[in-house]
This record gives sequence, structure tokens and C-alpha cells, in this order.
Amino acid sequence: MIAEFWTEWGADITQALWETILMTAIPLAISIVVGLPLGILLVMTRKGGQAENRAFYSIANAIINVIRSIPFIILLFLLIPVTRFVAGTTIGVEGVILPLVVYTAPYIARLMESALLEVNKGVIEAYESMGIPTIKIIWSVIVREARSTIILGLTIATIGLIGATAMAGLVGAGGLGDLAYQYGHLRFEPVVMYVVIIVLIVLVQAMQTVGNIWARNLRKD
Amino acid sequence: MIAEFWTEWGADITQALWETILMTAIPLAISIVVGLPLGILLVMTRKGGQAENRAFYSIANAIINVIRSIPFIILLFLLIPVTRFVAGTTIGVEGVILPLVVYTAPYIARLMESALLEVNKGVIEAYESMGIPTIKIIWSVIVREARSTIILGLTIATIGLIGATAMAGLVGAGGLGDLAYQYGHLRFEPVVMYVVIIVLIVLVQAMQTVGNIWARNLRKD
Amino acid sequence: EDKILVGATGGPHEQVMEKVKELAADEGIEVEIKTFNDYNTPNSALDEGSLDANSYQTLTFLEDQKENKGYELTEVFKTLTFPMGIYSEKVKDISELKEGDKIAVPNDPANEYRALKLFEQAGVLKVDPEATNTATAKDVVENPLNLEIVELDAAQLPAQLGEVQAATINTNFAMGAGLTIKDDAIFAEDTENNPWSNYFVVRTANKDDEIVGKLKDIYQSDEMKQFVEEEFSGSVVPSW
Amino acid sequence: MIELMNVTKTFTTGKKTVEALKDVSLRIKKGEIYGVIGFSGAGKSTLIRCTNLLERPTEGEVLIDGVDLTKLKKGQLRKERSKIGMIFQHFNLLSTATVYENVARPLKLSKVPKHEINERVEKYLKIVGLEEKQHVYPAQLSGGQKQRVAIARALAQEPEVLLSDEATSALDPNTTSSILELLLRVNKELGITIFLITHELDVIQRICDRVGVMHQGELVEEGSVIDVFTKPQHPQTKDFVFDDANFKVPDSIKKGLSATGRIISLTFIGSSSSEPFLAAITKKYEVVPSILAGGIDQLKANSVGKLLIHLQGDTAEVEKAISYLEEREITVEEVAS
Amino acid sequence: MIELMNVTKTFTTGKKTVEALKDVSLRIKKGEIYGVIGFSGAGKSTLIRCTNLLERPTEGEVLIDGVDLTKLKKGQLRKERSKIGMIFQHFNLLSTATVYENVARPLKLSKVPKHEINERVEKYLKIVGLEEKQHVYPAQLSGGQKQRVAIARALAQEPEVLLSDEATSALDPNTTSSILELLLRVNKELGITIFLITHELDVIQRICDRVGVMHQGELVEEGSVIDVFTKPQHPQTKDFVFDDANFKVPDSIKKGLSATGRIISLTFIGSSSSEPFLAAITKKYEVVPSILAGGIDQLKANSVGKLLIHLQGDTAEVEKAISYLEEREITVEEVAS
Ligand SMILES: Nc1ncnc2c1ncn2[C@@H]1O[C@H](COP(=O)(O)OP(=O)(O)OP(=O)(O)O)[C@@H](O)[C@H]1O
Ligand SMILES: Nc1ncnc2c1ncn2[C@@H]1O[C@H](COP(=O)(O)OP(=O)(O)OP(=O)(O)O)[C@@H](O)[C@H]1O
Ligand SMILES: [Mg+2]
Ligand SMILES: [Mg+2]
Repeated sequence: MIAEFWTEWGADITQALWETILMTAIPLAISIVVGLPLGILLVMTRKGGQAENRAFYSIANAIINVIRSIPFIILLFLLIPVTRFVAGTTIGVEGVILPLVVYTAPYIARLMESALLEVNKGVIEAYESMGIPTIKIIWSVIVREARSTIILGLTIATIGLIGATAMAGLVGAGGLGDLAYQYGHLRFEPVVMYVVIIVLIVLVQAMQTVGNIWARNLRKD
Repeated sequence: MIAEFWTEWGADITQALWETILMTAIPLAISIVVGLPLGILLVMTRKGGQAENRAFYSIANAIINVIRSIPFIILLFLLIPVTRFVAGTTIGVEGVILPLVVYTAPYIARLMESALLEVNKGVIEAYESMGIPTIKIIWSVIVREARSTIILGLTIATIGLIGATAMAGLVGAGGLGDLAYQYGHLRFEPVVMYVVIIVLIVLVQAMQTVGNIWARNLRKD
Repeated sequence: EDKILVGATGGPHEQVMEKVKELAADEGIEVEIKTFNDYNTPNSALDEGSLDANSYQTLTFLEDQKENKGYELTEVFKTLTFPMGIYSEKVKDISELKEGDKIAVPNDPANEYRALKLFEQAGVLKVDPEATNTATAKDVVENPLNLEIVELDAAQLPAQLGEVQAATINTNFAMGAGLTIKDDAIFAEDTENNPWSNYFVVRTANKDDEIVGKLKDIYQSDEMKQFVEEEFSGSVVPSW
Repeated sequence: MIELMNVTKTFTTGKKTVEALKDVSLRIKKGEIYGVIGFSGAGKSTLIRCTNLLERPTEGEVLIDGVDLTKLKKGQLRKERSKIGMIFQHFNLLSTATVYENVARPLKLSKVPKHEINERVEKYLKIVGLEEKQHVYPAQLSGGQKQRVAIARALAQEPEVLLSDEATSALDPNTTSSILELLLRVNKELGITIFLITHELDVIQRICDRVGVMHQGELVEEGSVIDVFTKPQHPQTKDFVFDDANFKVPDSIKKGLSATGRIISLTFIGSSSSEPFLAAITKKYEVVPSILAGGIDQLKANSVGKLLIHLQGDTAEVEKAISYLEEREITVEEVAS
Repeated sequence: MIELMNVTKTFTTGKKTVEALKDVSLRIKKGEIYGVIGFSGAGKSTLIRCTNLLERPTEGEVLIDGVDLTKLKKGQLRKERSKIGMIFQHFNLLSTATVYENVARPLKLSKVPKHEINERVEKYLKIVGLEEKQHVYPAQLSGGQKQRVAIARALAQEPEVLLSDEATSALDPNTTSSILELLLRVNKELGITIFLITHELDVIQRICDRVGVMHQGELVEEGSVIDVFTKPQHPQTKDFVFDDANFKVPDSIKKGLSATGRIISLTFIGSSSSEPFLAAITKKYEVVPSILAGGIDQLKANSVGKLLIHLQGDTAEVEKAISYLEEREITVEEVAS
């Protein structure tokens, strides 16, 4: 029975898993590249920060809030012209990368911001008092001290991202979420749905476990 | 022109706003009631916690991960039998409260967990050394010290919740997200969509601002 | 009882129900409308009693749902027909499709089979004769041009038309993008005797209720016919 | 009252283990003030933290009033702990509560009646000199002020046993004096047993009845303050006790002086200090003593003097003077130059 | 070298303001060791934090080598700061880095060559006695060990100016001694200017050239260590300086003794301490002096003695003895009993 099921659905599930992995990994990587520096900038430019800059902070803060206000389903639609310009297409996996980045990067920036704000101010002061350049302090002191919290934040963001990829099916990008929705919900193949959900759960559980262990190892107090 | 627009759409938008507020406030309240204690339990029962309990922790942790693994859109449908049993209906605002709670509570629990873990261990020790009952320490020391981070976490969760309500329109619950989708997407009334998005942005921006200010005021270092 | 709660999907079904609601009010019937974007919920909600009726589905879809979920629902009268068309920004005629082109179809069971059948009718591919309502691109048995079939959300199709060579679009969505079946479709379903007309559906137990009969009369009135024709200029046609 | 029996504590991190306490046994009587001294890292904090089981000993028993804490259930342990107050090396204040609340909160949580809370908080804040900072948050306090809040918090509990981990090390001498006087007072008036850690010998001298010396996880010496200060046995203890008196005189000076006479250290207890023994030898013998360094320390019960003197005079006279001193129970030691 | 000119610092929280520094001016010469003492909350930490602009003064100027730090741009300030090392009251170590890394990281970030980093880290960890704890994280260190890491970190920078905020207050006397010797050595050998805060008079006495006394935000007294210790002017300074010697003898004892003679305090500087003046008066006059309390403190350059003695004998003889002492530049003060 299992063999039978696998013959019929194996290829679809593997394909969907692969799509989900692609839709998670690529936007995540880009979002970290964008969101981490953005989070750092938020911390630096806020009141009392190392490079206080009211204008920059207010604008960046507002943009993040605006983007985070728009449900992904609408964002996907609103971004079509930009996506077409950047990615050349608005369908398939390529077509959702940009919307997923736009959706995830500000979230990561926010999580980074709160992680970095937790770093003991005294330690930062100690390094400032040695005349070490701000940029080095950020990287070698603040980011390093916050690593554990950053990893936990990224785990949360990744799981949110996997959730958002479920909606990518709207534009033909496939993925596990869409497979579960299409077959499980719309086409009455509950077994497919449950199998896919289990795959999703395993995926997320693995992510969370890796994140937790990694974070715990980085934590030294 | 504005007057005209408002005559035509005012009632719809006000209604949708009201639905969004209902769909956010009620599940949020219930999710806090469920998620906060759950987060506390996670912290207490984890390794080295005040009431270490491997079994409870593993199970609660796994359940949270399982739920957080399932995209909201699928959760909504998976929960139909439960929702019907609990709420008597699966449509409208009543029909989405339960799924929204199931979606949000574990998330709040996770955010609580990480907020509570940030509380200085020395302070907790000090209160333990005075023989104060664990339950009081949790409430009057740990939760109080973490208030600022908790508020920020709840702000993030609320914004996520508003995002999820956009999908609640699928099952006839209405709300701003659905209105934007309906008119923007299905009926090509882009102006309505933009207005609704602006209302959403204002709503989220207000939430975030209130959350930030509140958190800042609670923070005393 | 002179009150009825009707579920409808967003778009023309809902708009038409709004008009029905106005007319019904004159006759002392209170119609309340709930809007859905999902195709399953209106049936499950009707079955559980959260709705009194719904107006959004074709007969094939209803039969399929009844069979799979054991609903006791019955169609009571025809409502609207949304003829489906094949649209393109790149080609003027269906015959211009070339080897390897991309074509798009809706990805939901209510529409995908229908869209594939339309392409079959247009002569570019063949669908497995045994395929049902839940068919997907996998059920295409002959595809001489090796067309790449892209499955998208029905509502996304107009916005994504530029991405593919041709796409089948439900006329309600096409309309929004300013496409009309008469002028823009490169291939279309017949409007007369279209097998995909939609029905007003109630629980089997209520099929003979007085209010249902009254509503049928209102829905299928001349005034409504005129309204539909004016409002949708042929993209949505009355099925009665 | 407090009894530690063969307490061992091993910290394990990864593959490395640190034996912070090695088979330490210790008895503190009810109403006693017991001090522990020792080098940094000797295991003092670990020892005191084992006393109320904040750190669970790897081996051994901890008895408070005859009850073995290591065998208690949670609820019972809590009850025992409520009799024990503790002042931490690192304050451990609530950062989101004012000074007032920091002292009041534990009282509220221990169900002290409302009117009494206010009284106690004001009383102890006044004692530590912080009544003016009542409504200020810890982040706005100086290091010593934070420490004083922590002291007020522990005292306001009015515990039966007080554990104190370097409570005065962040404080100036005057504030330290007033805190020590306070500790002496609560000890005398309320019979509170005090177990304290310090590295200020002064603190030990002024208020402790007995003292223990920790070294590399072991309790290497223990006894009444007078004994430990006048007859230290263990090299580490000597290091501690003599540091103040002898070792401050530069070797160069000692060398110069030893050419013209002998350098000896005198240790004398109690009444001897008010006896004019230096005057006596000057009158009796042909010797000229001069004080190089040293002083008389007033201990809690007694005073102990330590003088480093240079004794000029011919050999026989000097010997006689020394015998005279020794007859008067003054410990005389030759100091190597 | 370091010059604070009319520095004022006001903290504002809500409606309340705290004047932590009130118009403080101060000059520290190159190569000098300058100590600040004062009660808890006097503004010492604020003063030292203003020196490297960690706290920006509300008013006033801060000059290092003639450069006004308050007027510098960020980059320039950074350059000036790189010459200034600082040891904090609360350690401020990286919690996620080992002891080794805590000392090494700032060197790496200051572009010290690689081989030199290793050398320096090992050298200074050895000096503070932590070579064995190299690979351990701060959470696994005792309070004093953390403080020593912070000291090693600051010294490894080999700065021109060292600011130290109670660097030794968490340390036992021996460790303190070795740190102080180290500070003296770097001061002498490398000419490092040291500006330190302490509440241990001992620290001031042993290593400082000059000392300032803070009280409620003001610098109420300042001068060479000897002057401040022998002729304190301000009541607060007296409190500090006398605390050690005079005030430890219980009033009851003083009262009893004053019936049989006079109680006087003697303060003497330098060579007097090696002169046998007590022996001299015993021989010369019909008086019997006995030491009640006191001691001789070895200052950095000199020694200062403070003795509380009981002088028995008839009035005339006692007067003569006192005159004799005063002729020898010994400050004699009557002590109220
Ligand atoms: N950030 C702040 N906000 C408000 N008041 C402050 C702040 N920092 C310090 N103070 C106040 O300024 C005064 C001086 O503090 P400072 O830390 O300089 O004292 P200190 O002399 O170092 O004391 P200690 O010996 O206890 O460390 C204190 O009354 C303190 O409460
Ligand atoms: N959690 C821990 N993990 C590993 N080692 C530890 C831990 N806590 C303390 N130690 C080690 O145990 C030894 C004793 O530490 P403890 O804190 O008891 O010293 P202490 O006598 O209080 O020193 P100090 O005077 O410096 O505060 C030290 O060598 C320290 O490094
Ligand atoms: Mg300690
Ligand atoms: Mg200070």
C-alpha cells in the first residue's frame, strides 16, 4: 500500500519538497543579506545608538512597518511589476523569490533589531572606550554576542517563510503547502494531504531542532 | 471625489475594519491567555528550569512545532471539524476565531519563551533564595522583568495575526485583507484596494508604535 | 420564514446576489449574503447549516462534492454562466501556438478540467477521457506541441497573461482586466447551452421551501436578466 | 545551626571539571558571625551558595537547624529558605522596579502585612542611606548604591540566618562601617546567625566570632578570629594575616635597619595593648625600640596588636628585653630581612 | 596630560535631575598616579567616565594631552580613546568569548600583529594569575577572576593612560597587592598615567602620587597623598582618613582610660617612624605611653604613622613630652573621649 502510494505520489512530493526547499533557502539567504544589515542599521541609528540618525531610522522603520502591514497574498500581487522587472517572470519559483524576500527581510530586520538590543551595553561601552571603530564593534562584539538570539530569530523567520511559501502555489510555484492544499483540500485526497503535512512537520521540526541546538551551543552563560 | 468614494465604499470599509478588529482582538486575547502560560511552562519545564519536566517539555515543544509547521490556509481547513464542534459554525468571524487562536497561541508561546529566557538568572536566584514560591517568582519577577520584551513580542504576534486574518476572508469572515483582495483582485477596483491597504498600514503602524512606546516605558535600563 | 442566508463567491455571483437582495427586499424577503473565496467552504457551511443556500457552483462540481463528502444538497435553479475563453497577448489565433510554448490554466478543480477541455476543444491537446472534475495537467494524454502547462490561481491569470503564450481565463476575472470574451478571446466556449452553467443550491430537505421558490422567481425575472446583461456585457450570461 | 558536612562541589563544562569545593565541613553556631576569607577563586561564593542550596553540592550534607536541606522536597526547602537571607556579590536587583519596590517586592511576596512592609522598607532604606533614592531605578544608581539596595532587601526580610557574599566590597569605608555596625546589632539584638564572605580582613576583625580560610576548594584553617590572627598555621592564612602589617615595609629599608639592630614582630592580645610594654623595656633595659610598621586592631571581642619593631641595643640587653616581652605573652618572631 | 575643566554632569530622568558632578576641575600630570576616593554615590564613576567621554559632560572641557575631547569628531575621538585603557566597575566582559578571547579580541580589532597578540595575552593573563582559565567562559569564573580578566584586557592594550574604576575592590589582599605592584611597574617603566577610583585607602596609600576627594559631586579636597593623609582639611576627608586609626577603639575603653591619663593621637611622616620617639619620651620624662590603636602606613614615597596613645604621668611631664614630640614635627591632637 505504501509502495503503491509512493509510486503514484512520490515524484510529486519529492518535487514539491524540492520546490519548498528552493523557495525557502534562496529567499532566506537573500533576506539575511538584506535584513541583518538593516537590523544593524536600525539599532545604530535609533535614539542613543552609535550612529544616531533620526531621519534614516524613521524612514527605515516606517518602510518596514508598511511592508509588514500588507498580507503576503496582497504583497504578491502588488509586487508583480517589480518582480517582472527583476526576475523576468512572475510565475513559478523564480516569480516568488522577490515577494518572499520582500516579505521576510523586514521581519528578519525586526528580529535582528531586538536581538541586538539585548546585548549588554556595558560591553559595548568597554569596546568604545578602547577607540575601536564602530563597524568592528558591531561585527565582533554586538553581532557575536547576540549570535544565539539571532539564530533563534532566524529559525522563527524561516518557519514563517515556509508558511508563506504555501501561498506561492497561487502563482504556480508549487511546493508542499500548495500540494497539500490542492490535493488534500480541493481534490479530496486526504492521504496526500496528511503525508505532505507530515513532511512539512518533519522539515520544520528539523529546522527548529537545529536552530535550538545551535543557539544553545553559542550561548555561554 | 473623496466624499463620493466614501459614500460608495465607506460602509464596506468600516465594516471590514470592524471585522478585522474583531478577528484580531478576540483571538489575540484568547491566544495570550493560552500562549503566555504555555510559554511560562516551557521555560519552567525545560532543562535547568524551576520545574524541570522532560516529558511535558518535549510534548509541548513538539505540539507547538507541529502546529507552527502547518501553513494557516491548511490549518484553517484541517480544523473545520473542531471549529464546528466548538463554535457551532465554520464560517464568518465566529468560524475563524478558533483557527486563528490555534495559529497564534503557539507563536505567542514561543515568543514568551524567548522573552522569559532573557531575564537575568541572578535575580531569579535571589528570589529563590528567599524561599518565595515558584508561581510568585514567575509572575512577580520573571514576567515583570520581561514585560518590555513581552510587549514587543505581542506586537509582532499581533501583526502576524492581522496578516492571517487576510486569509480568513476565504471562509466568509470578511475583514480588510479580504476586502483588498476582493476588490483589488477579483473586481479590479484598485482604488479600493489601495485605500484598504492604507487603512491596514495605519492600523499596523499604530499597533507597532503603541507597542514600541509601551515597551520603551517599561524598560528601565 | 422570510429570511435566507446565501453564500456566494466574490465577484459576479456576489454582485448579482446583491441585486437579488434588493429586489427581494421589496417582497419582504430578507437576503443576507456571505462572500467566500474558497470553493469548498460554501458547501460545507451549507451542509452544516451555517448557510441556507449558496450560489456559485456548476453541476459537475456539486456532484463531485456530494460524492466525496456525502453532502445532502440539491440544485434548485440555474443562475449564471461564465463562458471561459482562451486569451493571449502574443498570438491572434490558437493555431499560432508553437512547440514548447507555455499555456496557463486555473489550478482549482472547478476550473482546471474545464480549461483543459477547452484547449482540447481548440484542438491543441487531449485529456484522458476518464478524467473527471479533479483532473490536472497530469491527465493530459496527448500534447503534440509539448506545451508547458502552467497551473495558476484562477484570479492570478489575467495578471500573469504576459508570462505565457495563452491562458484560459474565467470571464469574471478577464473582465476585471478589461478583457471581453467577445473581442479579446482567441477561443471561447459557447454561451448558448453551455454545460458549465451555475446553480443555486440548497440542502435537499429545503428544496421545496416556499422562500426558495420565491427567490427563483426573483432571480430568473426579466429585470434580473436585463441587469446581468447590462452589468457584464456578455461576459456573464443568464443561464435561464 | 548551620552545618556543612563533607561538602564537595564539582563543576563540569564539556570535558573539563573544576573541583570548586573539596570535602568541606563547617559548623556555625546559632547567633554566631562566621567569616570566610580566601583568594579569588578559592571557592568562597560556591561555599555560601551551597549553604542555601542555590548550588546543589555534588556530595555531602547541608544542615540548617538539624534539617538536611539536600533531602528536602521543594516545598519544604522553600520554607527553610524563607528563614535565610542572602546578599549577593552581584546585587541581583530587579531592573524594572524602583529601589523601594526592590526592597518591598519580596516582602509582599512573603505575605508580610501591608503596613509593616512600608515601615520595614523605609527603615532599612534609611539605614543604608538611600531614602532619597527610593523612586529611582537601579540603572540610575552607582555601584555602591546598588549594593546597598541589595543589603536593605536582605535585611528587610528579617531572616534568622544571613548569608553575605562580599556585601561591602563595593562600599567606601564609612558606609562599610555603618553596615557592619548594623550587622553586629541585628546579630546581638535579634540573634541572627551571619555567614559572610569577604576579602577585607577588617570586616573579619571587626565583627566575626570565627573565621575560616578557603584555599583551592578546601577549608584549610578555621578558628576564633583571635587565634587565626595571632597564630595562623597554614601558609595561606599567614599570607593573609601578615600582608597588612609586615610586608609593607620595603625590603631595602629592612636591610638597612638590620645592620643596626634586630627586626622583630610582636603579636599581642587584649589587655597587653593597653600595657605600656615598649615603654617598660625602654626603661628597664638598654634598648631603643622603634616602630617600623604595624598597628593595633580592635577585634570584635578583643584587640590584637602586631608591631614590626627595630630593636637597637647590645645583644644581651636585646635578649633580655625579648624575654621580658615573651613573659607577658607577647609572641615574638624574628623577621628575615 | 589629563585636564578636566569645570566639568558638570547632570542626569535627567523624567522630571528629576541628579547633579552627579558639579564644576569639577582636575589636572593629572603625565606619568602620575592619581586616586579618587569618596563615599558611595559621590560621583567618582561619573567623573572617570567623563574623562574618556563615555559620559559626555553637560558642561566643561576634557583635555587629554591638550586636546579637548568634547570638541572632537567621532574618528578623532576614537583615535584619542585608543590611547586610553579602562577597567570597569562591572567587568563588562564578552559572555560568548573565552578568557583568552576576551583579552585578545580588542587587540585583534586594534590591528596588533598576530604573533604579538598571543604574546601579550599570555603575558598579562599570567600576571593576573589566570593562565589556567584561558579557555573558560566568564560565566564559569568567580567574581574576582572576572575582574582580573578585565584588568588583563585593559593592560594588554598597553595604553598611555589607564582609567580604573575600583579595579581591585572584588579582589583579596594578595591579588590586590600583585595588581598594585603591576600598576606601579607599568607606571614607572612605561610612564603610563593612571587615574583610579577606589574606596580602599590602602590602594591610595600604596601607589598614588596625588589624591582627590569627591563629595556629593564636588572635588572637595586634593593634594599629595601625604598632605591629604596627614593634614586632611575637609570633614569628609577626615572621616575617611581617620576611620582606620582612631575610631576603632570603643568609646567605653577610651572613657575608662581618660581617667588615668590623656588620650592623644600622633601623626608623623617619613623618617620619624624609624626614630624611637616613644622610647625617647619614656626615658626623658616621667610618662608611660601605651599604644591603643594605630599603625604606620607605608605610602608610595614615604611612610605615615598614626598612633592613638594613652599617656600616663603627671600633667607637667605629659606636657613636656608632648612638646618634645611636637618639636620633632609630630602632629599631636587631643582626642575627645
Ligand atoms: N544614569 C544615571 N541616571 C541618573 N542618575 C545617575 C545615573 N548614573 C549615576 N547617577 C547618580 O549620580 C550619582 C553619582 O554616581 P556615581 O556612579 O558616579 O557614584 P560613585 O561615586 O561611583 O559611587 P560608588 O562608589 O557607589 O560606585 C549617584 O547619586 C547616582 O545615583
Ligand atoms: N559555573 C561554574 N562552572 C565552572 N567553574 C566554576 C563555576 N562557578 C565557579 N567556578 C570555578 O570554581 C572556583 C571557585 O569559584 P568561586 O566563585 O566559589 O570563587 P570565590 O572564592 O568566590 O572567588 P572570588 O573571591 O573571586 O569571588 C573558581 O575557580 C571558578 O572558576
Ligand atoms: Mg565570589
Ligand atoms: Mg562607582
